[in-house]
Amino acid sequence: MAIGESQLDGDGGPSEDVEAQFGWRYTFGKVMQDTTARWGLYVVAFVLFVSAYTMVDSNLSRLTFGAVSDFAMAEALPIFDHPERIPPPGEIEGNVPPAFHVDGTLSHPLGTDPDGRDYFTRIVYGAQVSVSVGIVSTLIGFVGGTIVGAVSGFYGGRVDDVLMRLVETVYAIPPLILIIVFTVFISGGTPDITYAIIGVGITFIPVFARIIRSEVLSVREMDYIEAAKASGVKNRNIIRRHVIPNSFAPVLVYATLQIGVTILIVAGLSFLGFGAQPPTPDWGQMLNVSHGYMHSNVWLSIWPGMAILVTIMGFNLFGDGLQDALDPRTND
Amino acid sequence: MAEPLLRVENLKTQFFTDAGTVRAVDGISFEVHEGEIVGLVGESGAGKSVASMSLLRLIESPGEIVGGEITYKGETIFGLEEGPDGDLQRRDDMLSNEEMRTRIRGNEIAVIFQDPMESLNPVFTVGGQLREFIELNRDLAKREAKREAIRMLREVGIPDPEQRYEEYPHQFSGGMRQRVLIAMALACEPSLIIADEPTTALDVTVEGQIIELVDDLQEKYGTSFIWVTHDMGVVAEICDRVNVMYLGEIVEQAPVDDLFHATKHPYTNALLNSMPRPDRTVEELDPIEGVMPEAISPPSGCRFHPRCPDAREVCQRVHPEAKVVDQADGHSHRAACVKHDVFDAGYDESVPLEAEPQVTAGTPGGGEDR
Amino acid sequence: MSRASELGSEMTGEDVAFGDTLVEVDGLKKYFTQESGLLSGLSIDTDEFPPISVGRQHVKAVDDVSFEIRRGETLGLVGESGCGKSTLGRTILRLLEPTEGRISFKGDDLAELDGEALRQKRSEIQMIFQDPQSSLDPRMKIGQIVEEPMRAHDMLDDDGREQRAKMLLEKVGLDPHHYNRHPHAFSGGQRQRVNLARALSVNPDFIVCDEPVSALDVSIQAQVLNTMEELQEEFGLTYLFIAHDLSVIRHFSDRVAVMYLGNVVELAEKEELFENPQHPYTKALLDSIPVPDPRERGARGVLEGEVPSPLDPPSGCRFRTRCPRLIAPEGYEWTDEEWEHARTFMRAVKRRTFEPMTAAETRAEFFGGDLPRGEAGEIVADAIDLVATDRDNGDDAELEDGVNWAGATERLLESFAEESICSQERPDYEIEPQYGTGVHRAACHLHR
Amino acid sequence: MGLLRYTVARLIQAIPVLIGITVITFILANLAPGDPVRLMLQGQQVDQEVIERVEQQYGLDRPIHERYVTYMANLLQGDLGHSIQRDRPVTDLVVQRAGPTLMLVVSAYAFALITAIPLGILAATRRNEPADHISRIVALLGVSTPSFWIGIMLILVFAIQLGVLPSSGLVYPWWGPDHYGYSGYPELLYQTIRHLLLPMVALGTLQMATLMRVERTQMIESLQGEYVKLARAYGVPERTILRKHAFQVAQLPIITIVGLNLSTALGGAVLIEYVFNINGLGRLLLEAIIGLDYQLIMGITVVIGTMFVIGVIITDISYAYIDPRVTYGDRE
Repeated sequence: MAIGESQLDGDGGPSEDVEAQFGWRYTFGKVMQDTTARWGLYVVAFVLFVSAYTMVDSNLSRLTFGAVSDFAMAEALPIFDHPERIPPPGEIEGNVPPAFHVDGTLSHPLGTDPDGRDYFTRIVYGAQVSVSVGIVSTLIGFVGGTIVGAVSGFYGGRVDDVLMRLVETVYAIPPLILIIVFTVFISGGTPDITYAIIGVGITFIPVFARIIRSEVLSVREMDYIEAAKASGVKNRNIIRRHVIPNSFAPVLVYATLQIGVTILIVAGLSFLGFGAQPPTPDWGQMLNVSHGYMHSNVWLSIWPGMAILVTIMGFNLFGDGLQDALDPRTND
Repeated sequence: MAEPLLRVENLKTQFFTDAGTVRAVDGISFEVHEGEIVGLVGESGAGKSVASMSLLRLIESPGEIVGGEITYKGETIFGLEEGPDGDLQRRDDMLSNEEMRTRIRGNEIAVIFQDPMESLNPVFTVGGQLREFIELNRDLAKREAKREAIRMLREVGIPDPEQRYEEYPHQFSGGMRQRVLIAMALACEPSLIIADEPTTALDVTVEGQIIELVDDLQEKYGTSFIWVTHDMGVVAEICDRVNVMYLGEIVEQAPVDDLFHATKHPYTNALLNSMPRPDRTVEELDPIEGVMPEAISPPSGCRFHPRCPDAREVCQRVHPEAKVVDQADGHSHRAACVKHDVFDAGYDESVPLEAEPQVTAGTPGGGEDR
Repeated sequence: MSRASELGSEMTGEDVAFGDTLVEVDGLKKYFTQESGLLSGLSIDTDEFPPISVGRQHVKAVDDVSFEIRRGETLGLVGESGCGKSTLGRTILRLLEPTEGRISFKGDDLAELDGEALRQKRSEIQMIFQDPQSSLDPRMKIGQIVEEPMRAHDMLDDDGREQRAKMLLEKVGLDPHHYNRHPHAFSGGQRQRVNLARALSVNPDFIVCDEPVSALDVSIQAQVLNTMEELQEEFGLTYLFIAHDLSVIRHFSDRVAVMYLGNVVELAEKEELFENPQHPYTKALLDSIPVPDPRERGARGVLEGEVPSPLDPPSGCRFRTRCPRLIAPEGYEWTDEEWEHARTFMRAVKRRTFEPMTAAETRAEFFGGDLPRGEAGEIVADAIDLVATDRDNGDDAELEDGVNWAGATERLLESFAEESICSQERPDYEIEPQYGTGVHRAACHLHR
Repeated sequence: MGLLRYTVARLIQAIPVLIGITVITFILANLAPGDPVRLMLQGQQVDQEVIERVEQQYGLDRPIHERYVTYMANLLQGDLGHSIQRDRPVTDLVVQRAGPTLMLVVSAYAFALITAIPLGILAATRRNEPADHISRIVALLGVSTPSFWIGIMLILVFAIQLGVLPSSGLVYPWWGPDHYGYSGYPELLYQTIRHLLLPMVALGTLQMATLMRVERTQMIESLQGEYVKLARAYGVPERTILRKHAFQVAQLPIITIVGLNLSTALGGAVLIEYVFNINGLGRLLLEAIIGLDYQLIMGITVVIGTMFVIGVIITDISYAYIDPRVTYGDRE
């Protein structure tokens, strides 16, 4: 958000600043006014916190996905670091039901998976994967899309034609299929979560490009752009001072919603076995494993799905709230 | 004088918003007689459109008619009475929503809206929409309704009406669409047509055509009109009697000639003086200072006093109701200004207010504390 | 930084004296390429890919316009929507690329300038926009908005700019303390004042005002117009004032140009144009405006039909298809009355404004029973037969209700309308003015 | 000009997109690092000679543009290449598997439309009332839940716990009752529906949620239209206004969304086919990817892309049918 802020205030600050009602603080206030958006923000903040915490606190999981021994993973979360809960080697019990079940135990609130790993810990760690995937891929799409979209929107003409034709074509192949094919091919047949992130990111570049282009085009139509041009402001400054700050907000909303979509797609990829690979605790991948235990342990299939649902819902609620807050029609 | 076609007494319509109650229409009274064109003129925000929609009881939430009485041909469109527990409640003889829909809207009182581009549904043919309204309001069978629709299209000067009947609104120019809307209004054979800024969106030559058309048709059909506009030129051109609105109130009510040539309210006067004229060169315009305040917090006393060149101290205190200040052609000339003797509010003795230079340079309009 | 010394001072006429030509537009054309409507609005917008080759058409928005603007005056440019007046304004400013023609400003041809040279030049020419909502960037403070043109031309330092911006805000009638407010806190009239301050910030000589007051209420309009007048005097400004409202034009302009369908049809000093209009379109415009005086009723729509498409404008005089004074074609012997009847009939047939009737009835309706004599009469008779209900027109597929509208239209237009001088030559005549001494140009063959 | 010309124009416009799809797929397939034949053989020890022979057989030794031209030439004759893995023409395989996928996608759409439109309208007319809140929550859950997880949950409840519906496979009515040993067509129909129900709901939920949101917003907007005001002022009954005046206009964006979302639905079909063991294009694709069967992967991608383009064209034409403004363009 600092981009917009610095655009506004970068001119040797006026002394008696009346609060910028179109600024970010105002937007934030409007988001907080809306109950659903506020809850969305809480959920997003919670998930972000959890994933950040697991990243920072565990020296074992620092080497990212899959490099961590799963037993150590169970140990990694301090609040559950009670000796009685850690099964000594050789006595691992798989498929323990959750705590509220008659056969459950409090030491494994959500039970254990077939390999005897604490399911709660794995779900918590799953946040790390989902959130990084969501944010990193969206960022790739966002940055790539901004470059393509801005170039296309500004220069118009032939460049625009070619780029948009390309975007359209990419649009015509369902994203999930394109991503699977892309991921498998770039990884040379051995898919991995890193390839999935890159694959999703690149596939969404056209989507972002399209959004940004149409935003840029609509801002370009505004009279104040023409006014700046008529005043002899250089093109570069028109882009920097007018176009970017004004087209940024809707794109930001879109990006927020897109994080949810990305998480959804990567979950699907992992579920099919083209994303995170075992033993990485990824929600989609966990669902893939649990698919084989549907008859014996129902719970294994429920928790990861719930986690995905809550996370995505958080981003969606927050995105919707942001959209309402930034909608000029509600600003009057 | 005969019983008027429409009588509006002390009508109040308010909008209940988060920021407070907006008194969009605040106690207006006027009459419309058979065969006359009554103007409702004012600047944007004066409440003239809300007033006209109130007549059909077509105010949408959060707006509501909260007081007054509207009588049309002896029937009560809106009326309140005091209930047994002292609360105001709707009178028994007030028309029900269903009666309003089937008996009043369209077939007794029709409307023409400002924006001919938006008023027609883009996905239906012009003829189909016209026919639907005719079928509904005149109990004609489909085929007859179609014949009538084509007849009306020709009547309002649409060339080749059989062909145009089958076309869609986007195939019509703005002026042609406004003609279609006029055809709709007339085809339902109402006694009263409310025209809400019908020529504002049109070019001047087209405006001229439309005014001429309405004038001819009005003569032919004898329909009464309420003509809502902000344009004094159009008022002078077409209206018989005029109501000037300012901030939810009618400040002056007079036959058209008197309004322009024996103006009794400083607002009307100031409005006329601030207008450049097409028929003679005005070297110096005399603008009204400041901007119209928001209807959410109107000024005390006379609502016009902060901008009024004639304002005196008394104007801040006394809120004038429009009173008869003159008679002309059998119609009374009312004005809501205490400088007239009938008000007897001590205007002459009162101290003139210092002209406040604030307003043009003044504080930006509202909305700061959001 | 040489301009810095001029802070707040009056313009010293650099090389153009007051009353001399500051801007000269010569043969200016602006054509737009029309995208085929066929392809617009598709969901996977393949909109620009040509399907089957559909020829691109040109919208002749401004077509061969010439006039000059003198230093210190206001030239009013008036016309109805779609006549090309805004396009003309933007083309003069070089916000649009001219298709052809010259725009000379202080001796430079703006149409030839490009890139940095053009950008530099922009400090001398500014613009004020119609829409007070979209002409100010909602994310900027009004101080920044007013300073922006100065920054673009490296005028003054930060402090100096702020000082000048505050000075200008005061000049246009705003409180300089509102320097840090955002535009949405201001009303429409106040925003137009910010627009004015922005335009003035670089001390321009020439300002194009595109409908600056048409979005405002009458009482606010007068305030803004008065301010603009004061500023013109104080800063020695030259205005090109574009508007559709003839009353505002009459009040504000010194000279007036009337536009119709991409052409200037009449140009004269204000008093002369309003009191002695010589082009039938100008007359029609003036007759149509409702006068705010009930004792002067009679504002009427004297024009028939609608403005033709600028894709394919009429030849010769652009106004001829609607002109109430279309000149009779040579080669026939008419009385004035006969020609008037024939003209009315021709247009009624073309627009199909009447219901078909028998030949005798048609004759009575349009000609009072007597057809013109000679060849003209024969043509009229032919046409009447084609649209008569009691004549057998054969089984032509084009017929509607058994009446050959198309055939009759073609017959009449070919024989009469296209034979008139109005459709053959483009008019441009100079007229002796009755009011004042300025040049009066009218593009109408009645003055040949 | 009429609908026909519009249709033709639209079909012609689709050609570059279709060509684009083949180009992208072709590039993707050649993006894989290393030697495709070796990858395909997955580390099996094979003589260099054999590899060269295989390469020659598939033309892999020729430059990429030459191979593309050959591929296109074959494609135009309906030949999508040859599946190495299965040693069968790709066209045969694709045609055989397209039926189930189409059946699934079409029924999911039908389900989505039938539920979303009435619910959306209900929400729009009862704005901020309980019905509105409930439908908004349903919509939010719908866009936030992974479709494959919905599938898993449905199987858990209806197949495993309640045992009322089958958990895998589809019945294809075109094979006739005898193939399945059913008593006749009524039973065939009954079984078809029984098998289709769960996957249909799983795949359709996301579409339903999206459409419901759009329907609600569009109806609200349409009901505020000036033409609705006019109809009210002329005494048109509220019911007619809702069903005719407001509804028709509100459907326009729905049609567009239906077309564009086909891409999500086709992608989602891959997941749903996997969860429910349906032998459609999606599963074929997964199998092809695991076996790195290039020609088959390309063939499926091209076919799915084409399905999407055809779907969009169909929706565009129906849009043009309802909205006269689209085909307008040549009057006067």
